[in-house]
Amino acid sequence: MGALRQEEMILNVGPQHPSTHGVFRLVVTIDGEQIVEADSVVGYLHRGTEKLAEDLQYTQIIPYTDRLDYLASMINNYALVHTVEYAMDLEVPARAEYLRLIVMELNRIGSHLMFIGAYLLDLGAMSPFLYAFQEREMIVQMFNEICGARLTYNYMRVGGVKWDAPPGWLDKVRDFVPHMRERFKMLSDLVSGNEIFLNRVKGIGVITQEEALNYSLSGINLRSTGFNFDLRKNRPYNLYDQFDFDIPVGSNGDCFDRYYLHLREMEQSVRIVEQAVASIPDGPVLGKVPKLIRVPAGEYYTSIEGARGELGVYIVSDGKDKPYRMKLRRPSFVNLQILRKLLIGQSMSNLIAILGAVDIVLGEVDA
Amino acid sequence: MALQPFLALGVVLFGLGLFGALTKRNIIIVLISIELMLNAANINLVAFAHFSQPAQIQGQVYALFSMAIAAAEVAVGLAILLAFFRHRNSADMKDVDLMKW
Amino acid sequence: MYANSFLFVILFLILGILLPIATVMVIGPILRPSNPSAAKTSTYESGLEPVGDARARYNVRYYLFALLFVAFDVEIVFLYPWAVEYHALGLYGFGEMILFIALLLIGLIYAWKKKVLEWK
Amino acid sequence: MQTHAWIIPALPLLAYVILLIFGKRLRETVAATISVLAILVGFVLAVLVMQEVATNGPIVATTFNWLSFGATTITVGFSVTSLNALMLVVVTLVSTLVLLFSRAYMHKDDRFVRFYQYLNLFVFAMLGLVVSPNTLQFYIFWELVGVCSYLLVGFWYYKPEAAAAAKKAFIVTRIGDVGLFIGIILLYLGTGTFNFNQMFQGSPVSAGLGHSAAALNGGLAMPWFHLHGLMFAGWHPLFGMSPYGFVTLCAILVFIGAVGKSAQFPLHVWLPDAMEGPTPVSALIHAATMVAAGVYLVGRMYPLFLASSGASETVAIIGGFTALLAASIGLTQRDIKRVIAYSTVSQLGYMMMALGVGAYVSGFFHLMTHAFFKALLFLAAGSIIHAIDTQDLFQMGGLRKKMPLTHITFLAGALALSGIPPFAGFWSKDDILSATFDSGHYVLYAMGLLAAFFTAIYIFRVYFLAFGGVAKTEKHAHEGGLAMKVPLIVLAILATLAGFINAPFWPELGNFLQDRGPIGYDPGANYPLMAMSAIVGLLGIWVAYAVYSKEGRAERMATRMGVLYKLSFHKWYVDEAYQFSIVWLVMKLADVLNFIDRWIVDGIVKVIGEVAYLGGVSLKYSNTGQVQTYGLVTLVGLLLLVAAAIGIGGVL
Amino acid sequence: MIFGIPITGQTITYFLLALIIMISGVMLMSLQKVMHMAVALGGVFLGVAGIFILLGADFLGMAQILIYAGAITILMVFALMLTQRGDDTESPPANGWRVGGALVFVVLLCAAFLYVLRGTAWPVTQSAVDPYTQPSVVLLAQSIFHTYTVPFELVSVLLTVALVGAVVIARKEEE
Amino acid sequence: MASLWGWHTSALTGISFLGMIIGAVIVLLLILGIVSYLIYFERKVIGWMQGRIGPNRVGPFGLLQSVADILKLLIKEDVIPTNADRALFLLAPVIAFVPSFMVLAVIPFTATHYFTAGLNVGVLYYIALSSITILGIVMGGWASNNKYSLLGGMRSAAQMISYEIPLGLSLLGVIMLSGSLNLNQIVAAQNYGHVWFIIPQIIGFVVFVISGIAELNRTPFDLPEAESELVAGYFTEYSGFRFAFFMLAEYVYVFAISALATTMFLGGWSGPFLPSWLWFAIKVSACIFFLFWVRATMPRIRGDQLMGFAWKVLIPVALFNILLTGAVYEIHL
Repeated sequence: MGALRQEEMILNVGPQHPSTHGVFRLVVTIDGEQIVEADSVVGYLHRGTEKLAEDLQYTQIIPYTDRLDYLASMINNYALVHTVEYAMDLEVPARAEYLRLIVMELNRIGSHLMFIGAYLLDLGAMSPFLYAFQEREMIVQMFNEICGARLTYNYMRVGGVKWDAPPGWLDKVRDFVPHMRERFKMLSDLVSGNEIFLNRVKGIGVITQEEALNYSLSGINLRSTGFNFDLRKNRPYNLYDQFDFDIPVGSNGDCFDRYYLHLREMEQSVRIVEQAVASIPDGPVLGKVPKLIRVPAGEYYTSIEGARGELGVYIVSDGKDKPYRMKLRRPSFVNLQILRKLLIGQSMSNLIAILGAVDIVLGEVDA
Repeated sequence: MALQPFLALGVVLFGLGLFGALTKRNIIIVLISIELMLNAANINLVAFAHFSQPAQIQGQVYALFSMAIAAAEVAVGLAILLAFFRHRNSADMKDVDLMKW
Repeated sequence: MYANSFLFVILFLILGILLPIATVMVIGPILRPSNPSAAKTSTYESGLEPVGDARARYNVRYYLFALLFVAFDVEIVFLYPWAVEYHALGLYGFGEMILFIALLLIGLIYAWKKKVLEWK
Repeated sequence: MQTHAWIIPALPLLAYVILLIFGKRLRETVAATISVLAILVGFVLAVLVMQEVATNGPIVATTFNWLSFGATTITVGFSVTSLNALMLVVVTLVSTLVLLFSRAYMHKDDRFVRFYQYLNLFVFAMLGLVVSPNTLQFYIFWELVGVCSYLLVGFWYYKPEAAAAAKKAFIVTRIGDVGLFIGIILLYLGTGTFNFNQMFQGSPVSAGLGHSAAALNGGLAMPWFHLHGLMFAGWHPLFGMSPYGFVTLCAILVFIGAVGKSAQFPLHVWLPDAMEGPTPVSALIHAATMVAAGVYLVGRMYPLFLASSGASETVAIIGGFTALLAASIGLTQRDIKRVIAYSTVSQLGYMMMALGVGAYVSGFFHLMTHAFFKALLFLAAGSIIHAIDTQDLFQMGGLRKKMPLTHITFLAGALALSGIPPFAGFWSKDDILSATFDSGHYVLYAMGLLAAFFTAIYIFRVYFLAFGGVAKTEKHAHEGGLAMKVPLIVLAILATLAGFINAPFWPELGNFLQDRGPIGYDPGANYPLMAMSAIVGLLGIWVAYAVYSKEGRAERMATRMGVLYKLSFHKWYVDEAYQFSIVWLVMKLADVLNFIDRWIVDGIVKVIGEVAYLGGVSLKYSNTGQVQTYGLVTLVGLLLLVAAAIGIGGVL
Repeated sequence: MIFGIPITGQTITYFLLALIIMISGVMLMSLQKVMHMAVALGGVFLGVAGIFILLGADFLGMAQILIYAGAITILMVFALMLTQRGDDTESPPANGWRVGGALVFVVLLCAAFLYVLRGTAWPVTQSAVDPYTQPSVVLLAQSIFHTYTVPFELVSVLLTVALVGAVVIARKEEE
Repeated sequence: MASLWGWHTSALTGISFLGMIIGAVIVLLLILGIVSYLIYFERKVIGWMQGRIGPNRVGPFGLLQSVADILKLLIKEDVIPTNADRALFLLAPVIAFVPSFMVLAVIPFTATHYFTAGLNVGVLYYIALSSITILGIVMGGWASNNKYSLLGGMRSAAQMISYEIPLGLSLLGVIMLSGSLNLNQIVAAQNYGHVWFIIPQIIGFVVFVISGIAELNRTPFDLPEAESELVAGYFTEYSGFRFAFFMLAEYVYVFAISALATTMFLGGWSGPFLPSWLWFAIKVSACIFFLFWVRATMPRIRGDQLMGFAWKVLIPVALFNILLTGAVYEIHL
């Protein structure tokens, strides 16, 4: 008679699969269309950033951070320089802080736009992806003007930023704000009310607040459960305490909330940018920093609100110009851990909705 | 054309189906074979309908009903097979030797 | 001639079969290279060696939908002549069909209640 | 309206189906309302049908083909004749009232809904029987009526008497049914048809029965009879009998069926026992449905009886004898329902007698009036039983004050039954007696008159025992609810007034039933005879008053009568006679057969069985359960058959 | 005229269809993989549909395609997928004598039928291609909905019962 | 020329048989051209809707893009996976394609039915033939021996069989109104009645459109090919021209279902002033454009919702439509 066959089937989703946004491998065991086990395998994009950093001077590490969350490189840059500045207790010029804030929030918008586009694409809608890309293109173009790169910016430096904004750049940003507001409305009209979309995301992949905390989620994944936690407010850095903005929170912790928070958060970012552009002072963009940066011996950790959650940098220094050990808290990696819990018992089509909404970037996961 | 060739075709198809029903191991194939036999009968019905003088539609009507019955038969037959398979983990005629399982 | 219509249909059938044969089997081999390798001809599974056989047993749900389909297909076959002749059948035919549909709907509702229509 | 007459039987069927589907989930009121409404609507339709028949005449039967074999096509359908129309009205009217009455009578019975199911089915069967256009369909409904009576009589099956009575009713009527069935088959062989229409086509009286409009015009085109010469169309010597003999045979066989159903001597024994059923059932069986079916059968087949004087004489004599016999038994029974039951037997005897002497109209007139007053009497009796919970006459008494409505209505029924002018029974019974006298059956007339005298005595015996005197039980008697009262009142009115529909000075019913020409005798008004029967009735009442209004006189009377009393009280020992003759014989025969069956037949069978068993044991091991192997063996068998068929050159 | 058979479009079509049916049928009986058999089954059904059309029953032919080639084949395939094991080839027969016996007897039976077929005097008709004055759909409808009302309703009863029964049987495990 | 197209009215002769062949070949060539430019059209339309340009490199306005694509597919290596069931793998695209082409035989393209087989069972012919494609798809999925393919094939089949029922039922109203299954006569009935059946049969039309899109496996019902889940569904393992035939079948169906919608609901080739074929082309283009438009707009519906939608919503609605049509017909006449 032969061995009894299970009705279950093991299916590799990834590493080469259209919906994993990179080289992420998910080994799912399905019974019919129902997932009974989901095992995520990471590391296909591992470059050993943390190890490499031990042999690099601090300024040299900055380009490597670009490649973590490659959708929000500015924020990654800032996380590193912020820790170093904190360790060295450096004063950063005001204009530099303003510029940093503007590019970070713009980058957040770009990243979220990318999320919305890609998420909708996962769910089978083509057009929102391309619409989202139009604005993202504008942002990328502005970054290109300010730092000469479209993806890996390498813009920030310990003690400031590399270049001042070119002439007219700030006006562009100023003009961008009302334009962006208009587009929010359009995106909202196009997607948020679509019955098919709502059916696919409402009530799917629900995370409870308790689970979120137990899994130490952060960012939108945490806030979607109704837990108001945002480092920009809770542990202000940069100039965030000087601006007026809200932290939108969800209530159901489902995929729709996560989608919707991305949209709402962009609106807040636009608000911050608007205020920052209006009040940006003149002055130098790089403070007085020694040529060779040496962090005093000791352990330092700071974290900021990245595009996907709490992005922390932990530096152990022995006082040399290179970190003795550097550790990155990558929000995508942490957030990913709840995936198995969310997936089990779901259907294959929900897999995509859930995986997409957890919003990971493989560069950050694998580091 | 005459009636006989069609009837002959029916006989051959019936024979094929009968052979399959008697020898095949897989229950599904046995069901398929029974379908062949039903089809053979349908050919005859339609052929008679066509060649009777004057042409009668009744043969076609019967063939249509026979199709409906075949559909019901297959549906239930396969359902029974599934139940059988679930209990015995086999779809082999050889294992169908009890009235109850 | 009515029978000629079917001949026309048969022509379509022949052309429909000829086209793939002509392109894939005649023109194709002339134009395209053929150097298969183990890597090329391996089964795609997101870049990995497949785990287990693809031809696993499937959920019974597929079968149940096919079952419903067969029943309703037969219904369609009976509905079409009815619709064609409806203008002549009148109220009697209407009643007949209501009964017919109602009975099948019972089956559908049964399946509905039994949650056959839920695709988990 | 006539073309929609099929709706009338369909309605109770519909009610039956509804009750069947919803069963116990229905509340009592709902079930009763559905049933009563269904039949009430049927009654309204029946009245419309009757009115239309009265104005336009009946239609030809509407039939659909059911089965075809050979040249014969069996049809189903319905037909409306004036007789049918009358029956429809009577049946639906009485049934409506009885069903309404049952609402109160059966209240809180565990199987209330079931009871209504049966009632509906019963009414359906009866109505279906009435509208049947052919003998076969008639027979089907006839049997259905029998089944329903079985179910209803045995409704309280946990009472052993009820179960026995149900069985008895079923088996005794079955004896008659066998006769009827043979008769139907013989008639089919003789005439080649089951249809009433065609069967009596060309019969001089068929037109009057509304069998066929064509027959009226075509006259003797396809004569079944040659005038009175009795020739079958397409007759071929059958059983070596003369046509007259054949017709007589058929008529007698048909009559046997009627005897069974209508409880005529000697098959009358089931009816009084059927009292074990709930009283509304008794009312229904006695008044409108089951027993009337026998009379209706004779009426429907009337050309047959007219064609054979021998058969009609038989009918008349059996009827007359039954009337007298049953009346005499009724004199002494202690059970109120039993008295009324014997009264029914007796009155049915009258009807049969009327039909036998050729008084077609009188017979059905009496059927109608009897339906009303008999239903009334039963329902009144039911009311009494419902109130004081006993059926024994000698336990009753003094109910006049306690149940005034029941008293009044019962009195109306009793007067009608006794034939006191101007109550309904007077006109119809007098009609019958006159017809008997006029047709020269003087002995029968005398028996009828004597029976009428007895009738008055026994019914007023009941009246005085129940309503007169003082109460003998502690029970607090009281009137039933509205559902009980309404039927009583309606029926009382009918029992009082219905007779005028065929009074000598206003023979509406006669005209209606004979709208296609006269059938049999229709005696004119014979005032001396009318006076005679009225006097006899009054005399009977006086006797009853004299004997039963005072305590003790009855016992003295009984002892004085001696043997006669015993005979009457023991129902002329008919049951016992059956017990000692037929039953004994059958038992002995059964013993013999039992022996043969057990030792000879069974012995052979057992030997064969053993052989087969041993064969089976030895073959068991070839049964692997492999269906395909079986299929292959079957195929071989088929092949052999086909080869054999080819060998003998085809099987068709 | 070949072998006494006139060569007309009809006869050619007949022979082609008969060929398709027989080849598919024989393949059905001889193929190893069950799924291949399902495809061969489709071939038989389509061929029979062609025969129907040749016999002037075009509606029936379409119904044959829809119900048999479309629905029932799919149902079979689904059932195969539900019960398959491994590559799912048809196992060799359980006992050889049965196959041989079946072959012999089936051939004999067919021979007997064909013998009867030859020996019977069938009504000789040279029917036109269009035997019906109206489209066969209309004739069918008139026949079904007037004469065969009760069988027609029974079809729906049958389907409902089959549906319910099959659902009950097939779903048992999930409760 | 009359005798060339004489096969409709008279017995077959050599010349009319030639006409028949010419007609069929014309339809084939036409359909190949149409499908090529359908894809181009789709890319352009969706491009415009998404603020892109669409293909514009090969030839003027990118018009030769499809030609380039076809050539590319033609010269691509024919890869047959080792684990695949070779026979069925080769057969499946043919099984899927042939019916898609055959259904066109009954579509009345013009007022003169040169290219149309006026079958008396035309509508049923369409439905019956198109159901065979399902078999091809399942076979393709099964033969590939790939999990995505098999899952896609099964899903595809389940979806197509589910939506075939409402598709068939939605056409019943039209058949009741026209009293014929012959597509020519259905067009004639709309001409004669001066009303397109979309007006009395609006419910049927809506059901038809929805189930038609589902039958096509197009957005928002494109689950079987949901690239985010199942990569490419049942034709994951297919490449080169075998893949092309699956694609071809799909796009021929896009054309065919639009043609069917035009014929059944939009008055077919009828219309004033312009030649009939042009009217037909215009209406079909409008239908096709609508399909593209939907694709550019909608996200994908989920599997359970999809199946439930067919059985719980569309079929009851379609049945209701039949009863409504019947009742209105009874009252009206």
